[in-house]
Order: sequence, then structure tokens, then C-alpha cells
Amino acid sequence: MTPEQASKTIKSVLGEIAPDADLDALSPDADLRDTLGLDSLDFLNFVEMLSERSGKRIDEDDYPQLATLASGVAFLAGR
Amino acid sequence: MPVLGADMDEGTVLEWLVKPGDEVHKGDVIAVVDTAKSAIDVESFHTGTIERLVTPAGDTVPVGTVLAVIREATPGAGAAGPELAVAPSAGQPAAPADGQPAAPAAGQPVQPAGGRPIAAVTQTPARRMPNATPVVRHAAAELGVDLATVRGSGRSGAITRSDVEQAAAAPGRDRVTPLARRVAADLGVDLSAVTGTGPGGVVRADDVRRAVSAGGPARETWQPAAPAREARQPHGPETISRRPEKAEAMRHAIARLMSRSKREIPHYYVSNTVDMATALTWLRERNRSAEMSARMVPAALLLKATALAARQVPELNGFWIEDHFVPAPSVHLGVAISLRGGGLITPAIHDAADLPASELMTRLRDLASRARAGRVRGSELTDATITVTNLGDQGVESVTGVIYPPQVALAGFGKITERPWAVGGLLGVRPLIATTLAADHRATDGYTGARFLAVLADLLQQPEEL
Amino acid sequence: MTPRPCAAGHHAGLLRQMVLIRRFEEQCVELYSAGEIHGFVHLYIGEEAVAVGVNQALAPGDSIVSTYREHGHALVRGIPIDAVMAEMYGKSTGCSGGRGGSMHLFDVKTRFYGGNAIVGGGLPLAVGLALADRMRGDSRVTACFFGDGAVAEGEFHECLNLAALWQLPVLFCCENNLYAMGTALARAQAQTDLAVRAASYGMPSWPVDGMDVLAVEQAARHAAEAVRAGGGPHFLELRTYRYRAHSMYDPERYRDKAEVEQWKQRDPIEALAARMRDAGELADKDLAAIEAEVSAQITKAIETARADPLEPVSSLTRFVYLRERS
Amino acid sequence: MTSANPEKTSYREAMRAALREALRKDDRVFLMGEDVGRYGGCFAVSLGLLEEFGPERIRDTPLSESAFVGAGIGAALGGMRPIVEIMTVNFSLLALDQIMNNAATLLHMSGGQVPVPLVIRMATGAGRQVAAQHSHSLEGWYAHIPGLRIVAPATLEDARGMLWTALEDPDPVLIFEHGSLYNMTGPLSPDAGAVDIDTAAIRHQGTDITLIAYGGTLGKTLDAAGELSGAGISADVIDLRTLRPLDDATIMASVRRTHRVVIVDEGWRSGSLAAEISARIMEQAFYDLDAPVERVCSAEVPMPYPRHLEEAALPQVPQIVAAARRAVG
Repeated sequence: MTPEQASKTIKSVLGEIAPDADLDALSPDADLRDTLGLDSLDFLNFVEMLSERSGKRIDEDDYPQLATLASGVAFLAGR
Repeated sequence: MPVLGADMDEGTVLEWLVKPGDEVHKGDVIAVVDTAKSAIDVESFHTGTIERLVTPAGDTVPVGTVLAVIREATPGAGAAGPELAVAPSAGQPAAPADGQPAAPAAGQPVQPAGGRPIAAVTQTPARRMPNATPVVRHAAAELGVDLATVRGSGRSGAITRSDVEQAAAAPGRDRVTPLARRVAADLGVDLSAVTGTGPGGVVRADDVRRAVSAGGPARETWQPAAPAREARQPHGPETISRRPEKAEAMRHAIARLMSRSKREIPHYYVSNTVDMATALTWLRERNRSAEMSARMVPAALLLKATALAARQVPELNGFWIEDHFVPAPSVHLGVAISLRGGGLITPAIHDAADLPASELMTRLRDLASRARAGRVRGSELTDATITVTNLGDQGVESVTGVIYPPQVALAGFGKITERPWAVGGLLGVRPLIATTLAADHRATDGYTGARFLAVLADLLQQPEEL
Repeated sequence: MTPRPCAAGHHAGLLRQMVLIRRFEEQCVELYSAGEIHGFVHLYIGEEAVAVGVNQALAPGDSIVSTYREHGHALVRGIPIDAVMAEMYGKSTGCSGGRGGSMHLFDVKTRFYGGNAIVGGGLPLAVGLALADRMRGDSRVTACFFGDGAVAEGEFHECLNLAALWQLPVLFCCENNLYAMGTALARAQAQTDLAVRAASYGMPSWPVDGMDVLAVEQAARHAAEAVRAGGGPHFLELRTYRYRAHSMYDPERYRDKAEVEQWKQRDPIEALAARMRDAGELADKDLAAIEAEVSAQITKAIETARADPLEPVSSLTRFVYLRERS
Repeated sequence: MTSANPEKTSYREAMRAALREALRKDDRVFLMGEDVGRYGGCFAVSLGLLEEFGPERIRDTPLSESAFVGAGIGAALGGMRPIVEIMTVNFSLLALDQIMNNAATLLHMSGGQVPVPLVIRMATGAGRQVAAQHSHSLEGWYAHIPGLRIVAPATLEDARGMLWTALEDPDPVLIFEHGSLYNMTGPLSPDAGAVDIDTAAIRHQGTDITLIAYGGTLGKTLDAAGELSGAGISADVIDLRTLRPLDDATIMASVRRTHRVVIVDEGWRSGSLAAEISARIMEQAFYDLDAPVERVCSAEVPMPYPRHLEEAALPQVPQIVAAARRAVG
């Protein structure tokens, strides 16, 4: 998965979870949970959908790597 | 069009989930209706076959209008006369006198061979201006008759004064005793779903109480003002916008209920700090080996522990009605779910104390996603016997909440934070959570509240038992 | 019982009382017309000699039961004029606390048991007051005023019978002004000689010229003394006339203006004044002094009444029960 | 006070004992009315009192209701404590002017100067086949009038105890004695004395329905409560005792417990006391009602003479039971 694909995938998933968010204005280094107001259930959905669409297993220990858009892209693209 | 809320007078069919020829069973969700407040699933009250859909998706019609005709799966043929199917409104005039369905476009109704139509009402095109003189309009307003539901007997179908008077005299308004209305309001029971056993079917207080103890009908509360189908089937950002007037309606509903709570309920508060190390360690181990979809969040443990604590301290699980505490036979755990863009709803997880934590987690996820999609069923919105609010994800240390009348207690959880904590005389860093309880001092005293939090703390030390 | 004072001073007193009533009533017309006082207001103009004359025969401890045409009775009985005027204004300082108005003047201090606005309604009260006096051994007289209209009421006959039967100390004073509102006596009564009707109950009764205050006084003294002495009830038919309408204004279709003028020729005030002049008891300046004094009294009463407080609406339901439920 | 054993007493005897006590205790008290003396009272209530107290205090009157009722008012103004007996409520209409226009108004229109401490007793009610002019139950009319207190003793204790309290009251009190009660007998303590005239009493405790009655209908209502109890319906029976002012508190407290009401009133239904009570329940306890308020009143007909028609016109136990069953459902 290229960084562009990873970014697109992440934004698409976030768009479904937080439909009212302005993702274009999302800073790559902003904390996703704080900025988008995701609770633990939202985050679980986020992880689940991301895993589904990227085809990658994401463990709990990986969660910190999904804290921001930039780190998430790096995580997905890096695999 | 069923009455889905006390103040609902019309609704929009958002979506049909069935089509003609489909078999439906009593309780099946067959359509989604947008009320002024929320998208609500409409259940069929009959088992049979969809004969035809009378009100197309997208139409807004007054309550009492037939949405569809279901051919009833009668064991024997030709039983009683027509009855209402998908317009189970107890509050509005239903069938015309002859009981024949009269679809204006199709002219004469299709009378299915072998079956019989069990819903029949003139379809009213969305907010067509009724054909009535100002005098008749005035009479209708005075008598509380919706002219859109009246069939005119005058020239060119004009509605006459006597049509209005007949409509007003028709068995439209629920026959409910004043006491039953008060009890229903206290319990938040939707009267339209209560079966009356009094003379002529009048609903009396005991009918309402029975309905509650049977885990029954919808309790009146606010309903989610979410983006309905758009959120459920996301098309893109442009469809995801909440209608401001709905948000306002929800705000008003919250304002009313919370004002009532603070006005009527003498709250007392107790709080505690609980070491979550054991629970989190257990959870991490469990999640490591679990499928992704089976992973649990700490909230699931907190909810389960709350449900068990409520069962062990039953004085906090129930309702304050007519100056008495009425214990609830089961724990239906209300979960405060905040909605994007403001507002919140508190759907209930039924029999939460009896569910394994993993199942509770599944229910929680389902409930949260449906709540945010505005797809919560009425009974879920109204059956809670005790409520939990968890603002830990928002980073607050603790929350002391406002009780949902007529419940008598509300548990609150803050954020799990690592802090210095002495155990056995040794200072260490432990994940801690602030637990709180707001309780109704009419029903219990601080001692009971303290006991509840102590039980809760103990339960959280044994996560494997949850 | 009451010692008779010297004639000149006594006459001047009678004159002064009649003038007070006359001017008070005239003032009521003005105040009513100006919208300052309200309700039914029945004027006593022309009948002054009756109240003044009968009152001469009464002792301070005696009781009085009157009618709705009772301003004159109240004033001569000694209810302060300020309290009577304040009652006209419905002020809390009125003699009935403002609750009664023109027709219901009360004052227990002078044992004035009301203006009663039901024709004949006061007679049983008078009988009962006299019964109490009899049973308690008091030597009071109860003077009961009523009009010729009351003679047609059943209560009149019940009460005269009962008072006579039980020999109660009542002085029945029938003010026969010839009209029951608009119905002339002869059009309502088969026997227009009212004294005769009273006599049929076995009580002493006689007609009196009600336009002559001295005649009224003399008859009343005689009757009251007999009553007080245990002679049982007595009855006076006081033949008089009201100059004005039944209640403030009416079209007076029921009588001729000439008849009114004829009665005015026998005006009780002028009659007494003339007699006093003839006897050298009254100079013009004396009359002027009386008029000035009376006028000042009435003017002050009006000013006081205007300034007096109204009862607050919050006390609306006072005086319904003396004992409120605990 | 000794606690003597109850003695078998009739309502008539209890009332007479009350009169005798009052006449002995207070010189100002006297009894006045038609045939109260030599005849001994139309219902023999005052039998023997003339001999004991003499004709001044047991005073026979001519048939002049307006005069002797009004004289009672006047005597009260004059410092006495008269007890006026009107033979029956039917004849009280001849004294209505005095009761309404004088007794009830003097205190008010004199600005509080002239209280009327008068007691008027009269028999009321139907049930003895005395037809249309002797069977009225007009206590509801009198209960309409501010300034009067209206009481209806339905028990021996109240027959014995209400009179003295009424005499001590500074306001006019009308005592309505139902004609069918005079022969009622039962145990009454020789110590029985004054009772309050302000409150209603609960004569039978229950939880499912409130039956409200007074005077002559109390017995029938208690019978109905017994019958209902056999059918598993537990009834509160309220004896109003005082018809004006009504004891709303007792009524509402019961309604708030039972949520259902039957009002039993021998008056005609239209504009009846039962109507007033019903209205007050709507005003004060509407949201406590779980069934429409039921009324069992007299049929709207002048009382017919034949027994079967009279019985049909009056509230009876089966009607009370039926109304209660309708309400309980």
C-alpha cells in the first residue's frame, strides 16, 4: 500500500466514522481521537475497518501507531 | 403511520424494507420513518404478506395514514372485519366507515383473493390542502381534528362541519384515565402501546404498570436526532448534516427531562477511586488472543460491573413512582451515548447483568453505531432501570451525572489515568479510574450509594468473573 | 321614661335632626349622580318626622330593626355621620365595614340591627330580639320599622301574631308612605286602614300623622312606655310620604306630580319651623345656624369618607364565618 | 371520666340526650318549633323535655316557619342560644328567606358585627312513603350558601355529640337528621359527648374504591361496602358529617389512595352535593383518578307514593355496588 493509498483509506474510514468532520483540514500530526472526538468504540471501529480494507492485522499494541494521520500512513504503508 | 412520539403528528417514510409479496412476521422491521425527531424503525404488528405499499418512500403523511396493506396469514378464511396494520396509531382516525381501502390513484382497492386487507385508510397525499371552508377549519382546530384525515362528504368531497364533528366523536383519542396518564408519564411509558383492560378498553393505571413490569412498551423520552439513513448508508460528506431544527428539538427534550430531574429529585453523590490494573491486564491478555471483532474496550467491563452491582444493590435499580420506589425485576442498563454534533441518547442494554462481558461489548457497539445512525428502537430508548455515563474517552477525570427520571441512580466513570498509588504501603504507578454515583435521596441514603460503589470496585478486581 | 326637656330646646333638637336627614339625603342624590356612591339608595326625604319622632321614645338600650330606607333611622339613632357616609362609599371605616352599603347600615353599639333589604325580612328579627329580652328579663323595647308594602307579606302577619301571642316587647312602626315601590296602597290592600289590621291580632294600634314630628313623638312615647311596662306589642301606622322616587330615580308614572306637591305643603320640617316661629322659638339666624352646622358636618363626612381606605381584596371572604375551620 | 359500659340507645334518644344536656348546661339555650312541647316533637325527639324545662324553654310555635326561624335569629342576636326545630326540610322552604337572607348574611353585611349563633334542626329525606311534599333531601341546597354550616349526623355518636358543638359555634349551624335514622339503635357510651363538626370520618377502611356518603345513605353505603368486600373489592367509606364546609382533605386523601370514587347522595342528581364533590375531585385529584367518578343519586322525579316506585327513586345498595364495580372494572 502506497502512502497515498494509505492516506485515502484512512480518510475514507474516518469519513464514515465521523461524517461531520472536515478531513481536508485535518493536520497530518493532529491526534485523531482528540481532533475528531472519537471515543474508544469509534476507535475500535476505525481499527477494524482499517484492518478490513488494508488486509492487515492490527493488534492492540499497534494502536499508538494510529494516533495521527501521518503515523497511520507510515504504519500502513510501512508494512 | 404510527404515532411514534407523543408530539408526532406526521412522519416521512424514509425507506421501505419490504416489498409487495414479502412475508412479514409480527415484530419485523418493515420500514424506516422519519419523525420530527428521529428515524425510527416501524415494526409490523401482524404476520402475513405485504399486499401493497400505500405510502411511497419519501412521502410525508399524517399519523393514522395507512402505509401498507398486509394480507393476514389467517388460519381460517374471512374472520373479522378490517383492522389497521401499519398504521397502528392509537391516536388518529383510521378506516373510513366502509372499511374499504381507497387508494386515490388506483380507484377501487384491489381485493386480494383468499386474503383480506387488514389495513385500510384513505391515503392522504403529503399535506394536500384539505377542501374545507374557514368555518370548518376553525371547528376542526377547536375539536382537535386533523382535516387531512377527514373524508369530505360535501360537494366535490368538501369537508363539512358534520364530517369534522363525526371525526371528533369517532373513537380516536385514547381512552386513558388521568391516573394512568400520570403513571405513564412518571414511568415514561408510551400509552399507545399499552393494552387497556378497563370498560371499553380504557387504559388504567394497572395496565400501564403491567406493561412496564412486562418489560413492555416504549417509554417516552427523546429520540435520536441523527442523520438517519444517510449515516447508516454513507454516501459522502454532503449527505451528513443534521437538520438544525431536530437538534433543537432534542435540546429541548433534554432540557425538559433534566430540569424535571433537578427539580424533583434530591440528588446525593458519592465517589471512589478504583485501581484498574488487574482489569486492564486481564483485558489486554484477552484481546491479544481474540479476533479483532471480539476485542473489548474497558467500558464493557465497567458496564458489566455496574450491572452486577445494580443487581446486588437492588435499591438503586428501579423507579420512583407515586412517592414510592418500585424495584425493577431486571437490570436494563442505560448507556449515555453522545451524538456527533451535540445531544445524547441513553438506549438500554436489556438484562445487562445476565450477559457475558463479551456479549455486552457486542451490544454496546451495536447500540452505539445504531444510536449515532438514529436507528434505535423505541423500547431500547425507554427501558433503562439505571444509567451509566462514561466520559473517560473525553479525558475528564470524573463525572457526576443527573439522574434520568423516574430512575433513581446514575453511575459515572472518568478517564483511566496512570497515577501514583500506594498498595500495601508501597507507592507505585497504577491505572486509576474515578467512579461516581448520583442517587435519588428519596429512594436511598448515602450508605446505599457507598455500598454500590464498594461492590463495583470489588467486581472490577475480578475481571474474569465479569 | 325619657324626661321631657324644655320645649324650645327640644323643638330645636327635633328640627336639627330632621334638617340633618334632609340635607344628608340631598347630598346622597348629588353623590350618586356624580358616581361617587352606588347601588340602590332609597331616600327618606319627606319622611323625616317619623324617624325623629319615634327615636324620641327610645332609650339607649333599646333595639332597632329597620329597612333599606334607613339612613334617617341610623343618623338619629346616633351612628356617627362619618361612619354612615363612609358606608355609602363602601369604605372599610363604614358602619358596616363597607360590606353593606346604603341598605345595610349596622351598629351594634347603638343596637341598630340593620337596614334589611327584604321587605318584611326584619320583622322576625325584631320578634326574636324581643323574645331574648323577655327571656333574659331585660326591659328593652325593640322598635321595628317597615313600610306599607310589608303589610302584604306573610311574615308581617306571622310576626304580629307571634309577638302578640307571646306578648313580646316590640314597637311595630309602619311607615305608610302610600306606595310599595310603585304600587299604591289601595291597589295592593283590601283593607287600607292598616291599624285595623294590626288590631285584629289583639294589639293596641293607632294611626298617626307622620308629617307631624310632635304627633309622632307623642304617640311613640305613649306606645313605647306601654310596651316597656309589659303591655305587649304595640302598633303605630305612621302616615307619611316620600317626595322622591322609590330608589334615587324613577319615572314616577304611578303618581301625580300634583299629589307630591300637595304633600309637600305639609312638609314636616317647614311645619315644625313654622310652629316654632309662631311660638317665638326660632329666628331666621337660628335656622341658618342649624343649616350651617349640618352642612359642615356633611361636608366633613364626605371628605373623610373619600379619604378613607378601601378594604383590600385579599380580605374578600372575611365575615362569612366568625370561626374559621381549624 | 368514668368509662362506663355502652348502653343500647336510639338515634332519637341520643338526640334527646344532647338537647337535655344543652338545656341543662346553658341557660341561654331554648328549643322552639312546631309541636316540640306538648306533642313531644313530631319525631318524639323532644318528648319529656317540656315537663323538665317548662314552656319558656320548650316553646311551641304557631305554624309560622318564617317568623319563628327569624325569631330564632333575632334571639341569637339578643344573646340567647336558640335551637329552632323545623319539623322537616320540606317546611323549611317557608323560612328560606330568613335562613338565606338573614342567618347567612348578617355577619357579613354588618362587617362582622352581628354573628348569628343559631342552631336549626330539621328532619330530611325520604323512605317512608310520604310522597312528593314530605320527602325532600335539600341539604345540598343549603350547603350552597356561604355563611351556614351544614352538618348531617349519621351515627349515634354524632347525634349525641354534634348539637353541643353546634351551639358553641358562633355561626349558624343547620343539623339535618334523616328521618329513617331516628329508630336506629346501637351501643352508645354514657360518656359520649361533643364531637367536632369540621371533619369527615372514614367509617370503613379500604384500598380499591372510595364510597362517599352522609346522613341517611351512610348505612346503605356501608352495606354496599360489605357486599363489595365479599367480591374482593375493598372500599373506603367516607361519612361526610359536615356538608359545608366540605372536608376536602379527607376526601382527596382517600381518592389519592384508591383512585376511584362513588358518591352516594339522596338529593337529586342535577346540581347536587354529589356534583359539587365530583367537581372538587376533578379539580384537586384529577390525575389520581383511574375511572370516572360515579354518582348514585335520587331519580329526577318528585317522590312517588308507592313503595316500589319510591325504592326505585332512591339510592339503594345494589346501585352503589354496581357503580363501584363499574369504577373498579
